[in-house]
Amino acid sequence: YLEDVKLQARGQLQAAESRYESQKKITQVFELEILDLYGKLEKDGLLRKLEEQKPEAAE
Amino acid sequence: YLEDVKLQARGQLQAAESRYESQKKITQVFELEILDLYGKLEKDGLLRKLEEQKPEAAE
Amino acid sequence: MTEDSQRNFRSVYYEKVGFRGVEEKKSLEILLKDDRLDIEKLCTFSQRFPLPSMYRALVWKVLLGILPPHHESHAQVMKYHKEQYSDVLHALEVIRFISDATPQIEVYLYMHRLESGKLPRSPSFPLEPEDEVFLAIAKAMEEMVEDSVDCYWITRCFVNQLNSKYRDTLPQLPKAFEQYLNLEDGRLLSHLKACGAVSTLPYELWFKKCFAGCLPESSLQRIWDKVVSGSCKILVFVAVEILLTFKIKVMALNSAEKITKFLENIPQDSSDAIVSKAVDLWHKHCGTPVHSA
Repeated sequence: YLEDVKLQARGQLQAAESRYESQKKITQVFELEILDLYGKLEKDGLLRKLEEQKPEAAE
Repeated sequence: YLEDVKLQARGQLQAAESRYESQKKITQVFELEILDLYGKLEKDGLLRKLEEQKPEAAE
Repeated sequence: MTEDSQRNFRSVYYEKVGFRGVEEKKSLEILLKDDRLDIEKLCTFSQRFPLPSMYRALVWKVLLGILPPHHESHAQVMKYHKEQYSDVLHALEVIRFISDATPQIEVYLYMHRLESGKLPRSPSFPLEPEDEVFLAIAKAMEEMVEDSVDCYWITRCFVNQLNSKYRDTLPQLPKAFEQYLNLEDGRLLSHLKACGAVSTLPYELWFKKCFAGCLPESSLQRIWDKVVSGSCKILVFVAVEILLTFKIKVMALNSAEKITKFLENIPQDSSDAIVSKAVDLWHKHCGTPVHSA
């Protein structure tokens, strides 16, 4: 019976571990998305700055 | 002794669960961040369009 | 009773010659050798004696439920906790909520906020009173606990304990303070009342921040030993001892504002004595916890 309890406990722990792992996969996908979006925003910001500077340079 | 094994298992399980729960919270935060960044990108895009249209309107 | 006073005498002696708590340390070591730690005994020990520095973080983690009673699980559980810590820390970096320049205690606050599902939209949010408490406690904890993972977990659980276990008791401490100050020195209380200072005393600093930022950490940790192990009432006696210690100064001040300002910035050099006397006073009024065999 003791073995039974131990086995059950291990099963529960493994289930919790695997839930964590799969949640972490989701987080990682989101992380990439965030990095990507920041990249785009920065490029945009840079482009806009360049555009804003152009008229001044023309003066 | 059996109770002891159960108690020990519960201690480990709680820590594993808490690690999972915080990973879930991270996912939620990332989700909000992504929405936020998309919002900013769209605003940026819109601004740029408006700026691009200005010179045309002046012509 | 005679045994007790003898023990007290010896403790005082050790304190003087620098061997304080030699026998206490040994008896704690015996407790810590158990495969399954006896939480109740550890509580009693911490209520009664100051914890030796080298065991403080371990005992606090066990008493706050960060580590389970079973030694065998400690490594595994700490592994989970460390991962959780770095997951949350990394997440804040990803969303650019923190940078390398963010002070460590603010990092802890944002991590705590994230884990509680209360992360604000931007780091420039106005601080809530409970954030101020968290920061004050984290700042003191940083000086007491070396490892940053431990420090974060202990701070969080310490604050959570204030908000759960002690939630109903903490608001009653100002009344208890008045009551015990009256017992110890009625004239002093009358003076405070006459100045209208009773309602403006730094209760927030005393009973919400648990004296974080008021006393140096080396003395403060001896009070927090008691708070962690189940008694927030010790805080009352620390406040009473502060008043008794600076009685002459306080009696000479005659406005509530001056008294409060002085108490918020008390001289630090007598803090060790204040804590020792506060513990004695606490034992005197509330009894010494019996170390069950």
